[in-house]
Amino acid sequence: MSEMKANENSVLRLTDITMQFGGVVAINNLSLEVNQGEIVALIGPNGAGKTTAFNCITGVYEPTNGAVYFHGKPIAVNHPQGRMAKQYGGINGDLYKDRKPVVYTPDKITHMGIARTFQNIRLFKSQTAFENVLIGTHLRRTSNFLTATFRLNLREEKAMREKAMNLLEIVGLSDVANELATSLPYGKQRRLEIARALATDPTLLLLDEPAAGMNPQETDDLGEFIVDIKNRFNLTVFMIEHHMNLVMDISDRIYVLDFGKQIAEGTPEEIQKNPVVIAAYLGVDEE
Amino acid sequence: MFNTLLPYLLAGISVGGQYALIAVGYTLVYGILRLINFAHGDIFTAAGFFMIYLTASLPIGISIPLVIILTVILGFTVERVAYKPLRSAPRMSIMISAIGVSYLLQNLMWYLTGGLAKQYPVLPGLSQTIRIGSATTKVVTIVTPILTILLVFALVTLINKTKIGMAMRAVSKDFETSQLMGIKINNVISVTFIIGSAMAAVGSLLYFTNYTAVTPTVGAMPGLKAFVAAVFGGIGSIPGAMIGALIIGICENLIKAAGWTAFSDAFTFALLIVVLLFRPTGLFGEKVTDKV
Amino acid sequence: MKKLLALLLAVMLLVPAFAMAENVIKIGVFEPSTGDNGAGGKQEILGIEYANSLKPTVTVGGEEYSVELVIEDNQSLTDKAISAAQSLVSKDVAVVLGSYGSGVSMAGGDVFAEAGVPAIGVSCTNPNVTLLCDYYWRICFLDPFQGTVMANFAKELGATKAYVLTMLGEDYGVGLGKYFVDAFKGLGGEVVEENFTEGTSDFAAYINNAVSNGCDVVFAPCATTYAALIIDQAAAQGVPFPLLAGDTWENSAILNAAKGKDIKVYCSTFFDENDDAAAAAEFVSGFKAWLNADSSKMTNNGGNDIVAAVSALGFDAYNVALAAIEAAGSADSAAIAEALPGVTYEGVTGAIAFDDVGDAKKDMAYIKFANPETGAFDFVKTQSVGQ
Amino acid sequence: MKNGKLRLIISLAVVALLYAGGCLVEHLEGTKSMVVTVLQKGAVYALIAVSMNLLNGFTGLFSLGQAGFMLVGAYSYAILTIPMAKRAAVYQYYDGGWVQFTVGVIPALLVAGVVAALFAALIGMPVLRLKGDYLAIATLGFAEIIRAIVQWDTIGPLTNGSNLLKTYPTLKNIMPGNTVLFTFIVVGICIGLILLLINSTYGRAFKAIRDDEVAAEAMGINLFHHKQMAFVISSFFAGIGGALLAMYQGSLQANSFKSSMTYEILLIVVIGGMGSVSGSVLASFLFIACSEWWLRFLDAETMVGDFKVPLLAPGFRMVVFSVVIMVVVLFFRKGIMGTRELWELGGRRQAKGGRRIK
Repeated sequence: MSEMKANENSVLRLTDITMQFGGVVAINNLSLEVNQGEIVALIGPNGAGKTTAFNCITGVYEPTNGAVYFHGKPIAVNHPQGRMAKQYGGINGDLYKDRKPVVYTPDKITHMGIARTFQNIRLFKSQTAFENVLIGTHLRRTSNFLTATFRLNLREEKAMREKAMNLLEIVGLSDVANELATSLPYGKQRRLEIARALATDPTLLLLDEPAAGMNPQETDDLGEFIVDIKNRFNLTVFMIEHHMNLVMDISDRIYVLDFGKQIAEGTPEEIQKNPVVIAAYLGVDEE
Repeated sequence: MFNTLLPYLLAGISVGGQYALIAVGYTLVYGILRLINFAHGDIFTAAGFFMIYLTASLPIGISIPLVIILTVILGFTVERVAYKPLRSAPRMSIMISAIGVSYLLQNLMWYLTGGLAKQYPVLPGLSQTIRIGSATTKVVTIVTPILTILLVFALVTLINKTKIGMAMRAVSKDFETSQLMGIKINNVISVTFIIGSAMAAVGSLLYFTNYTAVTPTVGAMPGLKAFVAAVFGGIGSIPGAMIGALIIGICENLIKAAGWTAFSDAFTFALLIVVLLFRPTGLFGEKVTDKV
Repeated sequence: MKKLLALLLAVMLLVPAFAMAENVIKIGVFEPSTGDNGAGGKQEILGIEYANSLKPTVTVGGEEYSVELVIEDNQSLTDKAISAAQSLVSKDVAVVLGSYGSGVSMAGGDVFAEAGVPAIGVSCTNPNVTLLCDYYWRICFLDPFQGTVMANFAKELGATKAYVLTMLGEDYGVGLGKYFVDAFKGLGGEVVEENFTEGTSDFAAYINNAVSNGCDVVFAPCATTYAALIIDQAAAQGVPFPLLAGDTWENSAILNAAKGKDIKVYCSTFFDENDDAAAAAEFVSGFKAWLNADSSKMTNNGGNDIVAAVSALGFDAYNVALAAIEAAGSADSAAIAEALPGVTYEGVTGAIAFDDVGDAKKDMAYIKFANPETGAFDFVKTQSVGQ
Repeated sequence: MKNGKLRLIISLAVVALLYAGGCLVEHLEGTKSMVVTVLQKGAVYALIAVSMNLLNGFTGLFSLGQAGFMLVGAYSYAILTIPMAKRAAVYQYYDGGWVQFTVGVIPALLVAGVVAALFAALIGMPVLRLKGDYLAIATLGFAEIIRAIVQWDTIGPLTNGSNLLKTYPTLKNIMPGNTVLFTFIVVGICIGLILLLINSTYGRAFKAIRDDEVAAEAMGINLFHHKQMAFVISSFFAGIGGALLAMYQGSLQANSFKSSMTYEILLIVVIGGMGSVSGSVLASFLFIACSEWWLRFLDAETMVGDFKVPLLAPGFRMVVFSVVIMVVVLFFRKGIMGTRELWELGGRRQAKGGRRIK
């Protein structure tokens, strides 16, 4: 599957991704694709490997095997090496043998245009909401530390501040701009994380359980909000989510993961009807 | 060639054994609290002073157990006063507290002893000189490695076979979960400090028998080296700490033999940095993957 | 709370902390009473205190001033010495005595020079103490002299290959060691040099090196703390050759270390308590009586009443200072500094007169032997360079 | 915004007033006064503490290498500025040494910073990949290695081995009678630059790394690059601080730059508040004033009439001092200022937070 014809619209493509920690195979041979302008959801029971998949995409983890492409460009390629070659527990371990491993650090990947939020909110806790977003603009700077120290970048600094304020307004947090980020209520913290991610000028937004801990009303608002920013910033959205209503409402397609393996893929309607999913995932969840 | 190196080797093995006894305290505490107990070297020094003041009025046979008891009390108190209140604080705070305690102990000892070097008492049996091949040395040089191995063996048994040992292993694997499992964390930590301090007290008996001047800052360097030994051996591993300490003791003396005295201390740190960069888990440490 | 604190801070910074009583002249005593050289420093202070007890007043311009000693501990460390010197200067001392140890004297010298306070070096033997400081004078001999003396003496003992051991970072030892090496090589001897780092406590390997290199004398000028360990090790290894050192080794710590052991320890020093000159004899008997009258002084002297050379030097330094104050006819530092070069004084350690650099013209050292049986220093001989 | 500007003006005015006060004290009290000493040394330590705070407090890197970089700076300065005429005497064991030229004080100060920064860049490359306490112990180790190298006899002609360096221009040589002003100006410029950096986009990135490395990296902040930058800049100023310390002391010896010096500076930073520049400055002056001046009486055996005051003996000062420090470390963990600055005290709490963390 690795060298299939490139899909013009493909923003993110994972091929044969396996992530193994010691003897534990967290993801086994996962392949998926997210196309331009789509909202794609990744669902599955707890411990299915969803966040691990995000971490493989954003460079936090180096996948054990497989490749990740972003706009057709490989951003992670690996095959089992060294000690891992012996204890490799996934499949397709030899597909990428001849490929040169590609590794990027998370900041490089963010530079390319993938921004993310975190499942367990990771805001900068000593900073205000405004400063949190402002930090997100840092990576597109043109100033170096000298020009910044000597304030030769005033125009850029002003633009950064305007952009941050603007984003806060869009996510509806301009009134709490000077509040300490961690003092905000949960729902606002989640929105702040999204605003911060948007500040990095992404083309692909990864949302890790954006609705976790929200009440139904907030969840509904969030759905609208995600669609809204997707359109406004011309984004592609890939999200992990447990709230099925939200997932079914806004997703174009859904991937289902269980025990590290992809068990289904399709539109919300298809997934809802899929017996495998119902058995493995919904069934379990309902119990 | 061998004859010139022999005294250095002997000195290395003996000082290495003494470092090992200090290193046990570091490795245990780090294993459980993830804390570099900077005050450990000063507790070692304090044990030296206890001995000096006790033997001034008491026979050696009574002084030695008293020294160990007093050192244990000191180590225990330090933990309760300076580390326990910071259990939930960021790790940096605890480390700063450790540095503060070290500063306090050094200044306190300076004040109480008048800042002058004190002469360590002569321990019958240990202080005699003997000849080994072409080298002359003290009995303690021979006793140290044997005693060290015995104590380390006993400690490993304790940790592997007893209930408290099991608790210690559990706490070092996962602090929070073991707390949930009903392990009394504070007791385990106290036991850790007690064992570490007792080992340091024994180490000080051996160390100062060889090098008889005790000053308030004398423990700082051996303390740091022992920590390096613990890292080198793989932090958390007791046999590792011992082997690391022996290697460091021998290397540093061989460097002196090569005429690079000025770098004998620097070597230890260079070794530390090399180990941290290329094998952060040390010789015998277990590999840990970070969770994000 | 914080504002209060800030206010307090401001007030304390601005309030000058001195009060001057009338007709008191302060003499600063800049000595280590803790650290590596604490033992020697204490003995030097005792000599100064004894001199002060004999002559507690000085007449300046017809008026009698009482002399107050201001003692500051420089902890044998060059960085602490700067604080101690500043503390003395801020207490408005007219003249400073000290220190035992050259490094601290050199470090403090700059502070004294800056404040214009003359300092009289008591037993700091490194040439740079006076050479690099215009406000430092000195009443003892210098290391080039002392090093040469000991090299000559080593030669006389029949040594051909010397092992020189000094501590890194100690100006006194490193300097004296170099001069010894130069002189000993000049006499056709061979030299093996090594140094140890501060805090070293294991000298087994060093002594072993001396043996294995076939050296027949050890010269180890260093602080008494290390000296005791070196002697201990040398005795433990049963070295057949003598250990030599400079003035610091004339200390009861050395006697204790050597006592009852089969070891030959020699040192050079400034003074001998069995000197039969009248002034010296009077000083020795008076000082012993003074020590014996007070147990705490006895403790500071190392627990016995052996008169250390540095005590004698301290005694002389105090009297030189008084002579300078009298000669200046003023309690003012600047006047004293001006009068000092011209001062001559007949001290218990010999005649004292300064040369251009500010050093006393002394050309005789006493060589002593630490007798392991009696636990006392035996006078061996006096030695000059010319011999 | 207006409020901020007003506060800035007030702060600047206060700083100017403090400067004037400092100079005035020197003229009123004379150079002998302990106040002058405290002002000089306090200012030097303030710079060093702020430079350490930049690393430990603002970037969250627990580095214990400050004494090493100060040593490098101090030696660079001294080696370059010892007058030719005095070199033979200073390098008495090394035939006058290798360096046979001198440079001016200000260029030498800059070189001191640059050399320290170069060392930091070299050391940072391997060491900054380490985390937390491993970083601390590795930097501590490097500082010790630097000290050993400087004392190495083979490069004695450069560093004078383990012997004292002296006769280089000290504070009093540069602006006679205005030593405090000179120190304040140099330190003020340096701290000012650090403040500007901290409040720039780079400073925000440093704070982001401190707060959450994973999130910072996910925001596109190159961890290594920024840590290295903070490390090098901090060392640059530590080098200048070391050079100023040398100027203040008048003599210099590698032996005094031990890890205990780093610990003292760390404790100053903690007392002032990790992440507060003004806290570090305040704490430096307090620390120096206490240790050099106010608490000195604790070291003197004092008689009140015939009664000997108990406890007072050499060393007691440091005991009291370290007890106070432990109390701060244990019970006032945020130090004097927490993460706030002096000029924010009057402002709205949430402007900077610190207090509101649960």
